[in-house]
Amino acid sequence: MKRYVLVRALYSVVTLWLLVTIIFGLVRLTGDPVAMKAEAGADPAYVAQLRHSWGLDQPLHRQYLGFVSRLLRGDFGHSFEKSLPVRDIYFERLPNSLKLGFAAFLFSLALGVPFGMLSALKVNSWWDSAGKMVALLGLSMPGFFVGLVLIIIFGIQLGWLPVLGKGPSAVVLGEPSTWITFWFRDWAHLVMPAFALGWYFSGAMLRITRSGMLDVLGSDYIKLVRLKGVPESVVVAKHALKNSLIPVLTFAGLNLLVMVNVAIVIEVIFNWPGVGQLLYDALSNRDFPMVQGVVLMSGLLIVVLNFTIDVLYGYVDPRIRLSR
Amino acid sequence: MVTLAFAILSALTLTCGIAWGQSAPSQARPILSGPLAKLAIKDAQVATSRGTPKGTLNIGLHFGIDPGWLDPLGYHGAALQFYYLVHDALIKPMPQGEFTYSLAERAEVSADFRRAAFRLRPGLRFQDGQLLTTADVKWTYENYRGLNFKYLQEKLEHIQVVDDRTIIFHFKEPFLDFLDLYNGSGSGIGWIVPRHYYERVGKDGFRARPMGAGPFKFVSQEAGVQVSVEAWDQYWRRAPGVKTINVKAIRDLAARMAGLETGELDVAYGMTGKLLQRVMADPKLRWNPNFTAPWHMVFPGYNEPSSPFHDQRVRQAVSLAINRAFLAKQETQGIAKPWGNWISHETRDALRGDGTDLPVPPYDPAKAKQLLAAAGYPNGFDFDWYVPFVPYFDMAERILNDLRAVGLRSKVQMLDAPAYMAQMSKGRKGFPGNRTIVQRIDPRPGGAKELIRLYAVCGGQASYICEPRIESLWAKHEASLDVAERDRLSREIQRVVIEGYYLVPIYLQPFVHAVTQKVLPEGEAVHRYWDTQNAPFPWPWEVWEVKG
Amino acid sequence: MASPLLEVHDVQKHFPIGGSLFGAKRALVKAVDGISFTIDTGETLGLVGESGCGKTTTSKLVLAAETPTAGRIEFEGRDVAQLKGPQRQDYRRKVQVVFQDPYSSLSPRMRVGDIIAEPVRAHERLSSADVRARVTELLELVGFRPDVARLFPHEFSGGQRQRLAIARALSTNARLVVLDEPVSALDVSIRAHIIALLESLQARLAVSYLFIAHDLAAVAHLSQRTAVMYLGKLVEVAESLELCARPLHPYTKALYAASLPSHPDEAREEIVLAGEVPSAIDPPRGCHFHPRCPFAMPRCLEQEPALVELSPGHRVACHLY
Amino acid sequence: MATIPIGADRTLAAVRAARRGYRVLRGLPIVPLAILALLAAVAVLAPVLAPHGKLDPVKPTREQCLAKYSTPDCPYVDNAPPFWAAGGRLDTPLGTDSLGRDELSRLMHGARISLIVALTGTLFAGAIGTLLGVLAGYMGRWWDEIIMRITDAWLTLPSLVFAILLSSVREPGLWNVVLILALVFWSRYSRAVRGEVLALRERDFVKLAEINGIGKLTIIWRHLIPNVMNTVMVLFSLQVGVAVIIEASLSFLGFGVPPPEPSWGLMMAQERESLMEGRWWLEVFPGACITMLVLSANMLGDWLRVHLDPQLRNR
Repeated sequence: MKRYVLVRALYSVVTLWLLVTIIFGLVRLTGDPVAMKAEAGADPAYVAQLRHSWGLDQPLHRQYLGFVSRLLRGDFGHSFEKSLPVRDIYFERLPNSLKLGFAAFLFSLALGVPFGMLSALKVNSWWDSAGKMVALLGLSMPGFFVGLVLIIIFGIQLGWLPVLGKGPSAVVLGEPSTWITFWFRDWAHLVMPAFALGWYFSGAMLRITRSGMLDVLGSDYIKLVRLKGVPESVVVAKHALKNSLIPVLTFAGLNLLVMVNVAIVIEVIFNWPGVGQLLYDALSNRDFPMVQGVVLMSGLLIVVLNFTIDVLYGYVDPRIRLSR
Repeated sequence: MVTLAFAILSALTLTCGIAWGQSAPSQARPILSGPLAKLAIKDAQVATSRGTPKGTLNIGLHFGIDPGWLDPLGYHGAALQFYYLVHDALIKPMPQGEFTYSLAERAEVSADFRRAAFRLRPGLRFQDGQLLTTADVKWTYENYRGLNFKYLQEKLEHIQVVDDRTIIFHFKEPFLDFLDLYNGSGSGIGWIVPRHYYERVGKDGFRARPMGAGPFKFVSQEAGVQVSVEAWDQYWRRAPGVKTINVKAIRDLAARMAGLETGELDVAYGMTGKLLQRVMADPKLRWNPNFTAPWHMVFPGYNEPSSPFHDQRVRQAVSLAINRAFLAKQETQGIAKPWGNWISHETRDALRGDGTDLPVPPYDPAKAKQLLAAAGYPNGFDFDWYVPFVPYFDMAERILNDLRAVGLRSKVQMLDAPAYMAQMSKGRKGFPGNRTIVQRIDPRPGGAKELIRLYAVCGGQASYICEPRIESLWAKHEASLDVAERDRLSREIQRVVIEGYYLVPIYLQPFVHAVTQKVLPEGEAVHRYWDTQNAPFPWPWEVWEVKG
Repeated sequence: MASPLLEVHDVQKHFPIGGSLFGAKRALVKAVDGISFTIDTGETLGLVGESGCGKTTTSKLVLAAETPTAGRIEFEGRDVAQLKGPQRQDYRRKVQVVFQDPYSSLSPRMRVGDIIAEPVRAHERLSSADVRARVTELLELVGFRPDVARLFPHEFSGGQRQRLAIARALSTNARLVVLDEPVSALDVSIRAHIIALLESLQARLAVSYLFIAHDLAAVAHLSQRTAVMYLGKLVEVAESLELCARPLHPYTKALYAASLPSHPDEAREEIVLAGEVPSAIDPPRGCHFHPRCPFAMPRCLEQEPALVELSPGHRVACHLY
Repeated sequence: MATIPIGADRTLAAVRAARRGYRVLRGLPIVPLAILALLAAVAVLAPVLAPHGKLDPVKPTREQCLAKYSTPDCPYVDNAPPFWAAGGRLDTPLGTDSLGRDELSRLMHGARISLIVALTGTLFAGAIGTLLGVLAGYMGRWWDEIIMRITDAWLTLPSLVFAILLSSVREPGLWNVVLILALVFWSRYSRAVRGEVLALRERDFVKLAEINGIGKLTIIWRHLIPNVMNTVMVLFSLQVGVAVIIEASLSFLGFGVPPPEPSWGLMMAQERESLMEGRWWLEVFPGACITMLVLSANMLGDWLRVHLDPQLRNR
């Protein structure tokens, strides 16, 4: 087991290193950020000074080594566009993304789990088809389309919901009380983006719930419970649901991260100041350190999560340990 | 525009109780010995009654906000408006003129342009209560690392601090542009940074929580999203009218529109384009065209004889083919003004392109076809790309439609902003081949000569024009110490550029902003906030008022 | 008879296992631990043993799918390990194999004709018409109509597939075919068909077989000689009839007891094996069979018996003799 | 040796095949297939079917000009509504956009772009991913380690982020979007295919080919690739939908197909503000087209998944 964990850890490190290298290379292919900041007609001395202060005048391998060694010390560098340390900006935005992701996750649960249960209980029925349709529709409508329509209907025509960003409450790093109030305030701002994002994921939720339920309902254990004369509603509510929710919940952590990562379009549409919008801004400005930082942080989260899942599965199922 | 500004300001003087700064004895006392250059610096208005700040103003911008914009030492030519919130300069552009006294009460430049002197107002303080002295002015100059810093350092011989209020800059050679760079718009060096605070918190700390001598105290910011400031009622000129200002970055036009309609925003910028009609139709909104600069087209490869654009008749045909009136109608609901120069009417020394100095370019596709035929292209030709300024892609397509009608066919090359900027800054190499048209706009401070230096001479950073006639005129301009002769030469160059069709102007771009009813004063008088010449964004901020 | 077609000289094959990512290898599996046998042209050698005894490794060694750790395999007088380039290709052409599972040995996405022709195309430069003619010939040889060449394997039953596999094995005029339990996965009724087919093909083509099985009875029909394998070693080699009539090694006797007697009247010493095959990672000292042998003596615990020839062609490794 | 009467077997087989064929036909997802066929036909025949050009504004009549601009002559009439609304006309049945171009014609040409980009992009991704997956699974050792580590790193990059990143490397263009999709999505295939190949490698027919001295490349080409095609097909059909959305999102964010080409996502981005002005048709029609295409691709993918790959059924 120790060896297995070690090997998995080594793989994760290699993956991260590759990720770092890919990002570093790709970002540098996207063009010259100095030209963006200095505009036409900037005086050459200033441009040179900017280039120097951003470390872009060094040969590529020096930039790379410097980048990696700073990373190892937890330093992501300074944003070109936002003039502050990347880490500070990222952690300022992360709570916003998590809030949106979490709300969207709740939406996807609220939509996916009941429909998933219904379609598992009544396979090939009208409910089954309707549920599948709702889920597939969520998967098939581009997020910006859903977002735009929502804004027009609920924001402009009906005027029920605010359309701009997350509202005034924000997490202030020095003040822990704001961390709590942040989660409970300005929920009206959250409704539309969370719905638009959550709908997309409800399809996956529905599928997992449905197949989990089907597996459990078909198991000997449930047959036994039924034989014992337990009423069907209790079978479903207490035994089947409980067991089939395990995969849904294990899936949840990953899903939440994926949501944080795919939310770019939604965040742009709703002007939600999350990590996605930050990345979009950074990309549109060739803000190398910011792009590197955000992508690496999201990659790091996924790698760590994958590692954890691998190790947990390794504990649960010894065969996996031997297979690789 | 200028006369209008004065009319409104005189009205203000009566209604709001703001008095024109009167010449005090100390202000008249000279600093430098010997003959002085004639300077056109306007006096500051200082409020007689200070008033109390109230209400909140929410402003929607169409771009992300860089915390670095609150640090004048790293100025790079964008978002000057933010300095007006937290910081103050010795002299700076104000509604009454491009050069207006602010922290300084007197400025002098010797006639040989080798010395410049300033005297500060008495009793100036930073927002933390510390005194603002000439030591801060000197320190700011020495530690400035933004645009043109090298130029400013190389010209400088030494800084002489006479006393806490008096400072003299000595230059190695005549420095004619000094005030253009020191007035707060050409560089950040004129904006005074508190040395004691900056040294204590460091660069990052200062950018995260800036502090200065301006009318508003920094409260909080979310990098790229929002900046909040609060009135500092100790500001020397007056107490700000608004208690709190939130500046928000909202890139999406529809979102800004929605923000105005739902009341989440009080002012929004860049309301040009598809939603302009809605802005105009909304009785709750007031809007203003706020013309910034003319659109123009350049022909990067025209200098090569093989280029079809080498022929002046072809370039003229391009100009004739554009239906400017219809374009203005489609793009801007008809408010854009077709214009005959590539330099804005608000720029110093500029030729007006509305028929007074230069004619409004006519629309004549038949003549365009004739010219093309005469140039050897009876059936027109395909050119490689049409590269529009980001993100005005619709406009580019409309212009291409016009060009296609006379036989000039091409595709839009849609670059994103950084790519476009990068190509522009590479000069001719940025647009390889010789069959490309680039569409550009540049509202730039510093007078017409800055735009000539940039766009019309061989060495210009973004210039595709290299004509011996212009070169010789420009050389004379650079050599001259006579301001009037310089102006004359600048105007002559503009005429050569336009009459040779080296640049084809289109129309003056309306950079429309919209204001809700919450912003005072009621009615159209609200536009007085934008009276500052050549500035797309309004300043100063302390004069703004909103309904509480 | 001239020199044998295949000679296996004291061949060993050891696999390292449990090596950590960084550390040294910890243990060896001695899958094949010094065996020798020969196969003549047109002859069938049966190789019998329980699963895990090293039969499959032996077949892989013969097929040159593995290289021996020690010892030598000679084919037509040449060391197989030394074969290079065209000679090695020639060996691959002349030595073919039929696997146990007919459902796994035919690629489901290839047409029968292509499956059979694959070795031909790989080894011989023939025009496509010649290839087709060869396929037709082979299909007829194993009892199909030529037009089945267009079909896919899933349209055939297990027995039919095994015949296709045989056709494929014979497609390049193989001299030796390794039959790796070719009938154990089939219904009993089909087995006889296949065995008969193999027999007739051998008669017609003078091909040699190495017939591997875990069941003595299956082997006895086809093979002239039979070798019995236990934990990587040969314990008894004899003419099939001789072995049948007079099994000497206790293990061979036990195997006979496990399979059906070939003549119901025949009375024989019955040995029932106890326990499992010991691990090849850590085989017992002395005679590998001693923990399960009813006749084990103290000597068996200490000393490994050598394979000695008791009568002409009948060799056995047991301290009893 | 008796010849088994395979002839009789084959007549039976023909009947069986016919029955099976009928069952398959009945079980086919008719609706998504019909929609996809329709879109494909429109895409192929767009230049013939489209009533107007994709780039040029529709030439207006005198009356239209008078009605809109009060002049007898105008270059085009923009923002005309669909034919059933007031001011619409049958000539431009779905209205015109803000540049006076016919919405229907642009949608038709847009189908072309969406299908070309999504299909070729996914195809290239599938080809690269399958090849690398097979190499990793079959060649093993360093091949496996290197390819799979790269795949893992690739998979940690969220697809849209990655696509945007790639698109800022090169100037936008149709084939660049294809390239981007290929570069983003190959890792999905290589992971799945590798697993499949690991299992296949242990199958006898692969071992047999190896023993027969068949070259590695031939084994990969003749034995492995055909046998992983089921998995690849299922993945392909599911990825096409994702590719359409990514293409639309890229175009919407301004990183995709450049104007004036009528990509659906771009059309929506360009007319984003029109929705607010009540010109819903400029936003809803392209949106509906995207949704329809992706929905039918997803439905087809689901169906394929159930029918081709029982292992994937519950995922």
